[in-house]
Amino acid sequence: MKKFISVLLAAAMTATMLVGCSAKEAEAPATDSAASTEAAEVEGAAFKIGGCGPTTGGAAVYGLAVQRGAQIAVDEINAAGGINGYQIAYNFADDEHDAEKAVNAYNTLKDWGMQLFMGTVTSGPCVAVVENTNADNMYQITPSGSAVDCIKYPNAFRVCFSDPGQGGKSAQYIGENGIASKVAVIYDSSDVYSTGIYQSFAADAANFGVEIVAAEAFTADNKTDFTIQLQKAKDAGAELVFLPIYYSEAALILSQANSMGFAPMFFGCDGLDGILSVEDFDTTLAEGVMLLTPFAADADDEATKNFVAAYDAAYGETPIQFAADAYDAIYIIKAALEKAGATPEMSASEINDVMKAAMLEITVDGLTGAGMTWTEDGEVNKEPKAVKIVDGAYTAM
Amino acid sequence: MALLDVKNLGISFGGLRAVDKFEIKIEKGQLYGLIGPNGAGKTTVFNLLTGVYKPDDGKIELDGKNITGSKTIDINKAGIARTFQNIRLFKELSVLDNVKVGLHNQYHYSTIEGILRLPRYFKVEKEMNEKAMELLKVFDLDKEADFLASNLPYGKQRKLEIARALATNPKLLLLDEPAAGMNPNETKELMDTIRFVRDNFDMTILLIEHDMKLVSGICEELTVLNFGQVLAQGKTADVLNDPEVIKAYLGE
Amino acid sequence: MSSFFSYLINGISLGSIYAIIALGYTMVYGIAKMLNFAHGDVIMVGSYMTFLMASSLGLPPAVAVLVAVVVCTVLGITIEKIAYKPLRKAPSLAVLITAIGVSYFLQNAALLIFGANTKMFKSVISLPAIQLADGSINISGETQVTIVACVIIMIALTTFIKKTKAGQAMLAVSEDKGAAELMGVNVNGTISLTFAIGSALAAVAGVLLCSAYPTLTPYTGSMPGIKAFVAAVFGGIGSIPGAFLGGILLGVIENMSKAYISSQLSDAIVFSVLIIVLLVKPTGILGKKIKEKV
Amino acid sequence: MKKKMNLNKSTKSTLITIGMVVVTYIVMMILTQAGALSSLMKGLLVPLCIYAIIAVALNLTVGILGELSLGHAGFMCVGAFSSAFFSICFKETMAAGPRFFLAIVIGALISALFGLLIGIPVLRLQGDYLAIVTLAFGEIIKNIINVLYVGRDANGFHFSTKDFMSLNMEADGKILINGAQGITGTPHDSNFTVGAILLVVTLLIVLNLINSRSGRAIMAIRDNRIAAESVGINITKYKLLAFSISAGLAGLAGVLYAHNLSILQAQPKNFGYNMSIMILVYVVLGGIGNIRGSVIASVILVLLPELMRELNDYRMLIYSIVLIGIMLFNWAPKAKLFREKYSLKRLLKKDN
Repeated sequence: MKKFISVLLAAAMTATMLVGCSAKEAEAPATDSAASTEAAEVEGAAFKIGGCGPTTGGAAVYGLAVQRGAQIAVDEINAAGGINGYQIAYNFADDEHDAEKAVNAYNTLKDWGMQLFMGTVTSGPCVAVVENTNADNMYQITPSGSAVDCIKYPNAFRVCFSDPGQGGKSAQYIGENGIASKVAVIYDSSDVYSTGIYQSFAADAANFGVEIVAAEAFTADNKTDFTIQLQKAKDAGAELVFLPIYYSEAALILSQANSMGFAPMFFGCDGLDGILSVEDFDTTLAEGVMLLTPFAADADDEATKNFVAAYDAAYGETPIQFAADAYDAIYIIKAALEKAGATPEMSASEINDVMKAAMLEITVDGLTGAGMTWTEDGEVNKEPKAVKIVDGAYTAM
Repeated sequence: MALLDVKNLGISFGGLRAVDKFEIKIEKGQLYGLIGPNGAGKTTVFNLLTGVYKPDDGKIELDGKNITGSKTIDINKAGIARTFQNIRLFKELSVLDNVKVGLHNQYHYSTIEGILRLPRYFKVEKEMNEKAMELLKVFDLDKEADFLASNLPYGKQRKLEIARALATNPKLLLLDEPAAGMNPNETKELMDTIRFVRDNFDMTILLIEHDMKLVSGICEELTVLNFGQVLAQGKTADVLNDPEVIKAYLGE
Repeated sequence: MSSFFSYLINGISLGSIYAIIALGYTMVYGIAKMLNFAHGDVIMVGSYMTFLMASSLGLPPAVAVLVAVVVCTVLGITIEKIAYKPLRKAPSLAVLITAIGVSYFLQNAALLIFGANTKMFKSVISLPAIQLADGSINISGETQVTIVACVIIMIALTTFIKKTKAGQAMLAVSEDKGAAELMGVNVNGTISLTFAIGSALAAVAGVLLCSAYPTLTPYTGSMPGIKAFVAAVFGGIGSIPGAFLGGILLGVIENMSKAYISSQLSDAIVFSVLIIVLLVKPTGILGKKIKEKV
Repeated sequence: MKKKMNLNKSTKSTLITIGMVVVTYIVMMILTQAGALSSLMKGLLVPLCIYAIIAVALNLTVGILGELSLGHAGFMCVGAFSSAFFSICFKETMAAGPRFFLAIVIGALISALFGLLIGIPVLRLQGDYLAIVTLAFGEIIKNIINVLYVGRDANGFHFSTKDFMSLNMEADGKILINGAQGITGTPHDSNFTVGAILLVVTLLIVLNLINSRSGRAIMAIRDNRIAAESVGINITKYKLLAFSISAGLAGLAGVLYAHNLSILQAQPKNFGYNMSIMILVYVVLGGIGNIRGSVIASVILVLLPELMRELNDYRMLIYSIVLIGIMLFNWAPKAKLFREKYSLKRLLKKDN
């Protein structure tokens, strides 16, 4: 009996909370990042764009960046008159960086009436969701899902580089520019992005005269102490350490390398972007770090400056590359919708059919690349910029 | 030949010799008492007989079969069942199921048959239920068959333990303080039940007890244990009048 | 050879942090007989407090650490009062689930308050590194302080329990709550005190953890928390020297397996060693053998 | 008379539990046909079956066997990976129906085997020590799968624990398990019908086991190990039996999971100790040893965070508060008094 009551209680609590929540929603839209509520404000016909990514859990930093970066683009576009004269309704759902939750989030967005899907943020969930978008014939553009399979269907496109693209390009860059010949790699063996880049890097390294002297891994459960990996890289005589990982671990690696007196060159990919904006990070540690990235938050161009300023004003933070990818994703959707002359009255499936063609025709100048174009496989054509951190700022190489 | 023949049994815990040179012979059908002051090692003897502890030395024979150092379940299968001083029932199981667990090795069907509910399951379960109810009736527990064991009053819990032990179809039944915590009426009733069990189940019983009324009332022979050693052994009346025994009990 | 010493010292340093966290785990377990899964998240709170005080408000490190310790102590006592105390007679699994609830609560509250972005923790330790063997072995200030702090805490705690009345009360409660109460020990007070000490230790561990490995997110505490829990079991849960030994061993084994076997499989190796130890000594290295009375 | 009632009582309870699932299934199917079900609910139907199955499986260990396991996500992981591996190997060469059937059998059997192998050394431990060792096993399994690379080319299978380059495959080789990137392209064979059938099978296995000779032996061990031994119950045998059945059923849930998503990765989120703990939460909230409760609690707790999506950032925070609240309501003495005072039973009685 007692158990039964507790179960009832749980159900009742759920119910009250839902009621309480919708009541609150009716009174006043929540502030800040409660994007879904803002969606309700849009009057009349609007393109419903759904986004999806982790806003809680260990990968929340990437999901939140995408959610916010896209929000800024949406606000700008709406303020400037919308797309084809229609406003954008934007809703973002949490997937907790989990494939199953991502499918749930996608379904929630579908129930909301989503017509275009911007997501997901991380690779694993993206590979799962692309099956659903393909089955539903829903247009999908992922800002940052870099695994090859993320966009294996014709309805899916991406803003960022693919993992093999980055790994290969890094090896090529290091080799062709004669930066180093003995390279150590430290990567996250439990992460899709990191292993993806590492594998393509390792596969291509020999072709460019780069020798991998040490390949050391860490895992999501074991990423506090990197002294062993660094020590081994040091003992192997590595001139350069390649870090196909995200910046928060990289920040740790740099500071630990420094405290153990190991000073090789460091080279990373787009995941490293954001390292300079880590709060309280001693940027001298990152001096000389090279990375291939399409976006730099302190670039001088007008668009980046405006974006960074708007982001900082809204969220009090410097945007990372994920935010820029998402910002671009919304503008790419805008360009394609305009090219296709789509209207919100069209169904998601109809929109997808015209978008697939339009995507191949558009050229977009975004924060993460100029003159971006797309091929039928959904990959973006843009050049990675190699930047070097000099005096605490990204400098083009 | 004695049903239970124990020779020179001993065990030490750390430096303490808990039981030393313990000897006992129980004939088939006997009602035998094991008494002694607190801490004399009575329960330790039970634990040695049932394989909870392995003896350091000595020999235990049941019905001519050497069971020294055997595992508890093998000793149970060989024919010794017991109850516990601090009642150890299967509290979350029904009274009926407690007895049916006791019947575990008497009735067989495989786990697969049970899960698939093959005909043998129904047949054997029916037999088990009948047998268990029969046993419960002996102890006047049949009306409480569906109760949870933990919901029984104390006296009935003790009886259920005996019923469960009997369900394993033992040759020798060890009762550890069966009357502990019972009022005189309940004790008297228990004495009748023990006699009834002995007579109707053709049982040999060895019991530990502090209640002298019960001991002198039903036990035919006694062994008195003091500081882990046998102090006296023999006919109940003789032993109880032994001045050594009286001294041990009065603490002189 | 010099790399071996580097690995060893880093292992001991990491192990010392595990040990300090494990001490909190083990004390709470010994006295409240509960696995406080939220312990790791108290560490995170301690780190954020230090971060806030030192980086945002610019207070001197010592003050920042002090504030963190006070906040965590209060937090620990509050959690105990609200979430655990009403469940003292409930089955241990119910308390375990509540602890998990508290853990989720702290993580998600931190996520809302501090945001998901990684914060770079400025080390509160300004000791110079020691160079040995012509500079091939480098012992950072953080490593020195961590190891020393761990030893001091361990000694202080043992002395506290052996020499003070409150410590003796703790021992009594851990042995037998009912009997201790009959003997006039304030059981509720003692349990609160245990949580207070455990949480204060968690704050210290948080500061040391983030000084040595200076990134901070709302999930910073959870993995070290679990590792420390493993360490506590490893050494024999409920035993203070056991937690110390377990923590150090765990850190060393983790680093050695990373260094000499496989950096990918080091978690698997650490856990395998744990399993082997428990199979040989079912109550951990220094755990008391519990014999069931028949 | 009495004994007949006893048999009937347990059979009746089993039938109610099964009936509940069947009715829910029928209602959901009607709603789906009528198009009245939201995409979210449709998408959740299979996960609901998955979590109900694994909650029932864990309850067999925690509630019936009485041992705390914090590694059941590990068994789910084994079932998921072994069956997904089978399915991608035979993706082209077998029809979906028999392939999925075999995948289910393989997934369940292999994880049962893991349960047996792990159980042999581990079940000697007790209480929290057993819990931590199962947690360790779950983490080991996850860690090993994350470094496992398997590929196939004309020469057969290739294995490596380093990276996929070390597989040394021919150019035509296809990678099957790609370390942390896991298995992609698993056929989408799971659907609500299969899920519901497997849930019913799971319930039948567990409930019939409980009400059988072996089940009684298992519960006797839980209630009093020493007494169980004294009446001749083979402790090791029945502990292993319960543990491996429980592991096998967890593997079953894993099979459903693997064939419901096109990507399978062993992440902390889905197969780590956090998931094991989550399942434990379902079991404890549903009532330890209460099989029907596990099903209901898992359904509610899986739905809860999904239905709270509108709360955005506060979702998980509120979820945690609800969790603590329910535990306090269930067990705190004051709440108990309150409940007794205002319990449904009492209120109903008053009305009568």
